Amino acid sequence: MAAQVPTAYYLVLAAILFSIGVGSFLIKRNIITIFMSIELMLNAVNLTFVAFAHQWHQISGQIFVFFVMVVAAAEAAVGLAIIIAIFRTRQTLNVDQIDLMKL
Amino acid sequence: MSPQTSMIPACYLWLIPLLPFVGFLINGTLGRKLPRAAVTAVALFFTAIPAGIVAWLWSVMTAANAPEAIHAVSRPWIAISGFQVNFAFTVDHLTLIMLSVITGVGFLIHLYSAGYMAHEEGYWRFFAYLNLFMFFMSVLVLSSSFLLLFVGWEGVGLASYLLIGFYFKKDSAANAGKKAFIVNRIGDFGFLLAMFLIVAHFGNLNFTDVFASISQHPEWHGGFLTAIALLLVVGATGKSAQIPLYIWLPDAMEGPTPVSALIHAATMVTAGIYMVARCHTLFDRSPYALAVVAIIGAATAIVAASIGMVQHDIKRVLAYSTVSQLGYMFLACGVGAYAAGIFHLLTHAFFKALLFLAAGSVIHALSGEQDMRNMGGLRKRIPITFWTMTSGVFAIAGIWPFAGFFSKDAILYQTFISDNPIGKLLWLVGVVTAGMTSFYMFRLWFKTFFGEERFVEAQHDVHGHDTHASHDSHSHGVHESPWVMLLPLVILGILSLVGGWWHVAFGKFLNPVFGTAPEATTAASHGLELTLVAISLLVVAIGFFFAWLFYYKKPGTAGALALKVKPLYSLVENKFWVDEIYGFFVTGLLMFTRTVLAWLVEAGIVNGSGALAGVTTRGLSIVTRRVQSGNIRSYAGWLALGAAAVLVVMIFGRSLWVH
Amino acid sequence: MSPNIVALLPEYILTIVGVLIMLAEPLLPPGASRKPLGWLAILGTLGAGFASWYQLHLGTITAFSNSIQIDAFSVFFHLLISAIVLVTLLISLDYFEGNASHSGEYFALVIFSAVGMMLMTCATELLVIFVGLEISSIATYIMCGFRKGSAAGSEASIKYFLLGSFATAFFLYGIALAFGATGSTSIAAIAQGLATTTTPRMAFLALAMILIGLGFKVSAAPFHVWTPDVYQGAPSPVVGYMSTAPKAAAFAVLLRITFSAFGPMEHRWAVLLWILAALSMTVGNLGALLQRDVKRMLAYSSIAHAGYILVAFTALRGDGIAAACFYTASYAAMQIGAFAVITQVTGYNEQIRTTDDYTGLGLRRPILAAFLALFLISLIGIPFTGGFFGKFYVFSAAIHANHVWLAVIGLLNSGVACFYYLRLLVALYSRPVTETAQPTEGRSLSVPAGVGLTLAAAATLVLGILPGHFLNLAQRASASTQTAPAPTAAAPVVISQQ
Amino acid sequence: MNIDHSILTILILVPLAGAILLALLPDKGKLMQWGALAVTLITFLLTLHLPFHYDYGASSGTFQFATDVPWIASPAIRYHLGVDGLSMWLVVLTGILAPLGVLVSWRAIETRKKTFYVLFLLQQVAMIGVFVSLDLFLYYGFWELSLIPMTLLIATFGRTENRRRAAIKFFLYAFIPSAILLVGILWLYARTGTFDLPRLTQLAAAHSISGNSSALWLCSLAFLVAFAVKVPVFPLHGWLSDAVSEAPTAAVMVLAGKLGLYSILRFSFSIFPEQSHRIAPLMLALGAIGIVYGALLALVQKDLKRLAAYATLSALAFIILGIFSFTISGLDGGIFHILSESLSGAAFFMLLGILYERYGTYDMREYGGLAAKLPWMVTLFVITTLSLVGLPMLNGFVGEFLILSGSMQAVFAHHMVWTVLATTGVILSASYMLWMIQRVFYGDLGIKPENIKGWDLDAREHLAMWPLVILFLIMGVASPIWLRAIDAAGTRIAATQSSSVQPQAQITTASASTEAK
Amino acid sequence: MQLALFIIFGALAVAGALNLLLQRHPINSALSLVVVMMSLAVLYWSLGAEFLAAAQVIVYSGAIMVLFVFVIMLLNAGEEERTHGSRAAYIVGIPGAAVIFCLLSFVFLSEQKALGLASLGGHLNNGLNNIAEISQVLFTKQLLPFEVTSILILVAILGAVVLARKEEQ
Repeated sequence: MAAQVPTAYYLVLAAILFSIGVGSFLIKRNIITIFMSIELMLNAVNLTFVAFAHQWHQISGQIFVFFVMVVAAAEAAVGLAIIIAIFRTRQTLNVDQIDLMKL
Repeated sequence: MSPQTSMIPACYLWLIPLLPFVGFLINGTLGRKLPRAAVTAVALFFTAIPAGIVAWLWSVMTAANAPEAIHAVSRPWIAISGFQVNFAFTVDHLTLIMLSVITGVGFLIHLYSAGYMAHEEGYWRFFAYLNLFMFFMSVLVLSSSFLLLFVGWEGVGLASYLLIGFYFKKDSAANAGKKAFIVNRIGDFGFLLAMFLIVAHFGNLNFTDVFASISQHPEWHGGFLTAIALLLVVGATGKSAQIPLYIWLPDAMEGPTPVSALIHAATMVTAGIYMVARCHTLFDRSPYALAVVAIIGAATAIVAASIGMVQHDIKRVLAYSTVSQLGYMFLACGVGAYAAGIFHLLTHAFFKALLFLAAGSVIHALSGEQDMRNMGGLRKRIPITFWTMTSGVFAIAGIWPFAGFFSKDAILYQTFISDNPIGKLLWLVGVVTAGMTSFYMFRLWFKTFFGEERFVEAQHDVHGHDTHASHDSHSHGVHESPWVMLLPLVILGILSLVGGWWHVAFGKFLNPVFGTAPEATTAASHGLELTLVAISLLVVAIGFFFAWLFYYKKPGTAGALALKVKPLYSLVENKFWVDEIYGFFVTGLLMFTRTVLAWLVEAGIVNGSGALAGVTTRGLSIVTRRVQSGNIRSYAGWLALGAAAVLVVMIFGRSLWVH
Repeated sequence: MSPNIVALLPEYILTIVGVLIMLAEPLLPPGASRKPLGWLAILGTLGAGFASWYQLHLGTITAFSNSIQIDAFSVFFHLLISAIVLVTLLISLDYFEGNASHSGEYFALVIFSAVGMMLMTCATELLVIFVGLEISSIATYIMCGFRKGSAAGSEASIKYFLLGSFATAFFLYGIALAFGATGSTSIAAIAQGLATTTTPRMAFLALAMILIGLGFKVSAAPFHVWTPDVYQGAPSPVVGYMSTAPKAAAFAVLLRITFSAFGPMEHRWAVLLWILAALSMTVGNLGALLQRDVKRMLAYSSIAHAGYILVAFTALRGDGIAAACFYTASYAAMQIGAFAVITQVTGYNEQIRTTDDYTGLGLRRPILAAFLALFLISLIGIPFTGGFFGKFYVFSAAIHANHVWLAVIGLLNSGVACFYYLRLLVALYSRPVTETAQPTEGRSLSVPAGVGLTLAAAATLVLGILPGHFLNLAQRASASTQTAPAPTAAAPVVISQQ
Repeated sequence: MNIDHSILTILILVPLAGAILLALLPDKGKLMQWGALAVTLITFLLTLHLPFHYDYGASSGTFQFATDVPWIASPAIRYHLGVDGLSMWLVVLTGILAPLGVLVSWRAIETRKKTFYVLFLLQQVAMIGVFVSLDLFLYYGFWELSLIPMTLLIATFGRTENRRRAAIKFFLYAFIPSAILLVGILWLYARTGTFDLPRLTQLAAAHSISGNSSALWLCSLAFLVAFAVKVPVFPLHGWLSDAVSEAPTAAVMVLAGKLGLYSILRFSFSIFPEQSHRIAPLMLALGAIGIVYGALLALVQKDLKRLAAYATLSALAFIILGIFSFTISGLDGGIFHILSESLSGAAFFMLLGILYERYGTYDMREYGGLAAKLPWMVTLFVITTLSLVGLPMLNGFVGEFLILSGSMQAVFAHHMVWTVLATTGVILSASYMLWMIQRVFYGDLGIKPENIKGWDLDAREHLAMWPLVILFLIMGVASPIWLRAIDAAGTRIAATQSSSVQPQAQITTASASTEAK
Repeated sequence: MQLALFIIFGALAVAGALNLLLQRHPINSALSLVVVMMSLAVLYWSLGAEFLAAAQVIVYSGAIMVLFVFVIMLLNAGEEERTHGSRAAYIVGIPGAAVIFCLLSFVFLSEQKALGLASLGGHLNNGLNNIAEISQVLFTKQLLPFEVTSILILVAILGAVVLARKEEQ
């Protein structure tokens, strides 16, 4: 077999992706993109799961990922519906302009 | 107490104060509805009976193998573990004298008032108050404990407050009443502290117990006894209008004249002297306190007399003379001549009451005129008043054989021979005062009854103090008073003539109370006494001469003289500006502190602290709300930060653990 | 019956009812009232309630290969949640009348979200918890946006959705790490795995991440930021619901995870929760202090109350769980009650917002005002109301664990809190400032709403006057969560002389 | 069962039932007034059961009419009621003030009568509860409960626009310290596992509450501060003048004093003997200062209500001075003075309220010369003020005298200074009271009396006032009726306190004891 | 081999993520997200999760991303304008994210030893292939979640219907 990779690396990679997800949630203005960054974070988590599943030789980790995908799909459906609804009322997708309620 | 003492009279003691109180209740509640006659009847009846009881007590007490004192004790008034005060009365010879003054003179003045106040609105109120006064005054002298004495003490203050402020519509009257009460309260402040000290040291307030335990400990000298004594003196100066608290008495003349006669001449103001005499056991242990008493007395006597010399208001002259006479009594107590002091108290009650009533009669005749400059030549217009007044004037001036002569003389003599280091000086002061007294009294006499008539015939009613409500009977010129007013005058006139004649017996009579100390000395040096008498009589004569010169022989000289020594004169005329000085210091200081408190402490600290807390919270709250910018990304930012913080605490948080 | 059926009886009932509603919805003519569906939902809730009551007497059951555990604890929360749902349905029966055409779905969503929450409370398998959490969350996301006409509604919905899924990602990451640290996702297994884990730090991370995710759900500072906006924008009955039921469920999960799964690591997370509690109480009250908008004010106050509940976590296991359970229940009672009143006062087009609008309510609508007054008094924590006993138990538990200063902070906070509650309370009973500013008010109190209010009020009072019986339930719940031989929670506070 | 065991419960329940009943009845006509009057009168008559069946011979420290049943198993909260010499008369006092309050509000409260009387009755429930409950928790319950009705009364029926602020101020001032008090209570429970006062007292006597003295010290402070604010004691009185000047007469009659002072006597003293004794010198000082301070501020007030507020502050400071002297005389006097001050203060506020009903202002500058118009009014006014300034033969004097002489016997440093300072209060109180009387009743007619025709007291008002006046007299001349029971309580406290007496104490106490007969 | 895959596709994933971050037009971001997912699929495969790799491609990039793109088209969202609504996001958020990352990687690397190595394909408990194993567990041990998911999806549908439907006024 070729050179093996420490599981930790996968985890770090996941961490990187997760943090980038957080970062882009903070930086992006477009609601849809923000939503995408959430998906990115979920994917990072999935990678973590898979890595651990591999390490523990436990299938349940992969099962979890499977469920996460389902949930993500459901969230996507609802989320995008909500986004459409807000676009109807506000005619904008820029989060900076969605701050009616404050203080 | 032994059964023999608690025989029949004991239960009658209660009636002496309670009957006037009943009178007060009746007149106070129903009075407004009752006809004047009924009011008068009630008032007189409920003061006559006690007088009768007192007379009968005399017979009991002076009888052979009579008890030294009659005690009456009733249920406790205040009772807690380790301290108890009963309603308890005691009558000994001292009390007996006081009682007779109060009930006797009191009754006469009631009688007088029936005529004098006849046309006042609030007639019922007047008599209700008067009865209330009788109640408290008799409690004062009857009580057998400091606390009960204090009850009367405060009560008479209240009565005088109410009576001085009788014409409450007049601000001057209301002010005078207030002033009297508050100044008296200053005195009570001392009295209270004295009582607290007594309780703290004796655990008891009964005269008998306290004085007994003092005599049990001959080693006690000065120390806390002095403290107690001095505090009592403070109380006495308040009630008996001595320096420095005499200022209220002249203003008290705002009240109706009978009130001035009863309360501010005969009875209430002598309470201080009575109290000092009552506590002689205590004072004898504290020479220092006694000296203070003597000095205060002498000073008051001369100061008041000097002010009295230049007053124009007839009642004020009498007021200052009262203060001055009270000074005599204080002096007497101060030199340990309690008997003499009490004797002077008695005679003074007679002639000063007489003088006030006569003055009242004059004022009554002149429809409320009080300024002597607008009087004169009344001799023929109101003869009876004149003659009685004359007797009073002679008495107070101390002319033989009038009552005043004997009592004042006794005081001066006792002062002279007292072992007080400055006894001689005090005596001198006393003598000079005697001269002044005779001067201003005769001044009054001449200005009022002699010379040309300076008053205006009152065709329409003149508004003065006592004639607040116009009464028709007055709208026809100067006239003699009705008999109800004259009768007391006559009786008192006679009394102030003969009242002094039993001075020898008097000392003995009080021996059971004061012990026999003074007697020996009097017996010893009779010659000295005579010389002193001669001196004082001479001084009196001088006083009379000047009065005659200034106000009868060639009037106006007084004015000229006054102009010569303008500053001195104005100083005296303005009563040494004492009121102003007090006003400045006391009131000013009070005003200052309370304003400072109101602004600095109340607004600043008390409310400020609360406000500060409020403001701080508000600020924090505003900061908190700043986070809620409403922007999703900011929220996410806070979430991220929070998450980071949580992670940090979780990984490195061990050191934070504070279990 | 097989445990698989008994164990999930309430969930089954609710699910069936929910599906029925979904099916019936399209059959009803568009204009017709959807009330019948509401009544159906209410029936279902009652059924679920009775089912869980029945479960109470079965002792501990496990089902679905140990991914479900029915014990007093989960039953406690089942009952609580079904009660909340019941009140919610009662007060929102006619909320949408003549306004929104699709109240049918609303009822279905309430029911389904309840299913999700119930699953959360009885799950011992993180996967089930996660799915349940998602069900309830997604349902609430939608319900927030139910007043589609209003910009505020949709904004609340998007905010809640985005931040919610953001937090979910953290929660998920936590689970992943827990799995990584212990090789399992079931609570019991995690508890064992932690004992032997070779990667303790990762376990800490896992717990931290889970706390973040759940902290968001219970809106504990510093994860509270979403709360005011969402509560302000969402429809009142929904707020009443989402500020109680999901919190209760989340707290249940939090209790299970902290005390059961990560029990061995208490020394680690207790301090963290100490801080979170203090922070939440303070932030919540300070935020509400100057708040004029009533719903927003109550939102802040709910943050503070989350803080009070978190105080219980710092206490010893026995006291802590019981106290937390009790407080959650009493909080639910008064909070949903308050929002029930608000629903009735403001109606669908929530014109009445600020304290000034509520001024003089005592004159215009005395009954509603009286109810609101009661709930406010309970929120302040005046004795003989549930709020007081809740605080009392929580803080006595904390003090028993020697967290005196936390108690001081908390009670000072309740002092600050009474300021804004009181301002509203006083406003209710004082004359209106200006008669002009009287916007249109909601319809008069309907019977079902009245019943709902009465239930909430009764609960508040009973919890305040005779808490004994209910407290026993809470203590049974707390006792039933004991896995490892831990100090029994029979007596919340044991006498310790020192 | 024997009524003695249920009387206290009944006392709590009757007003409560009354409140509920009134809440259900329609608010029309004079129904509310009559209803409230009936309820309060019944309550009052029931309270009279206590003094008549009280066992005066019972050993001090035992509680009578006791009820003691478990309420909540864990935490061990018991429904434990009982009274002793300290609280019995306070209950009766609460009983008698209530009907008077109703009478005086008869016409004053025109709108929203129902709200008013319901809250009023609830207030009474809370106060009676405070006085009779012996379980710390139960006590705390009533203590907090007493805040709400009062706050609402002030906020709803306050006089000016300032009412809301005053109400909230009052509430915060009272609530925040009692939050800390709760911490203290819980801490005690965590240490001892009981809320039962007698039990705690025993533990305290045995020094077995907690070894941690500093914690105990803090706990005692938590108690004391909470109570002191409620009293209020001198620097903590920020809420008083606002609340008093806003609150309606019936409420202000029971606003200050009783609850806090009772709590100090009952709880601080019996649970924290040493600590209370250690802090006593400070409290003595605060008391004395408070007397003078209140009096001086009363002198500057233009508003009658505010004057009354500061007068109250001063009077309450007297009581603080007395009870913290830890002498029998001081304690008895203090307790007695609680009663008499409440009565006199109540009468004073009632008269002010009656005056306000007629002329619609509390501003002294607008009054004057009323004595001629309202003779009865002025009579009652003078009597009341005299009882407030402590004229002998009226109720005020007994308390003041005992307090001051007690403070003179105290064994603390500088106590003499404070006594002297406090005694000046006698002068000051007289000055501001007489000043007020003159301002309002003497001199020429003021603005208001000229324009508005005020009528003298009517039958109802006479009915409300005279009982008090008569009571003043009885309390003034027959104080033993009350002191008999109070003395038992006072001596007990004094005994527990004298555990740690400084050496210099012996002189005075010894002499006092030996000379006493 | 393993290492090579990790390096290449890990880098690709990171690059994609960064691109998602940097691109201003939503479409580009979406496409770069697809890249991330694809590369993750490869990594899954390399970790022996064949099924997930497939699912990743089909469900995520196949379904979900298409949905995204569809919505983007529907709302024809253009370039996002760089508004400055939030300072907090930069001041507190970015540092927060950085701290999170640092902590995570610190922990992972510090516990690297305990975590062991990953080898290509991986070898699960019994010789069965990945899909069989998953399905087995899914329908026995994890039956409940699997069923509950249906409710989740039901809710999602409901929500989509409710929200997307126009309000008929």
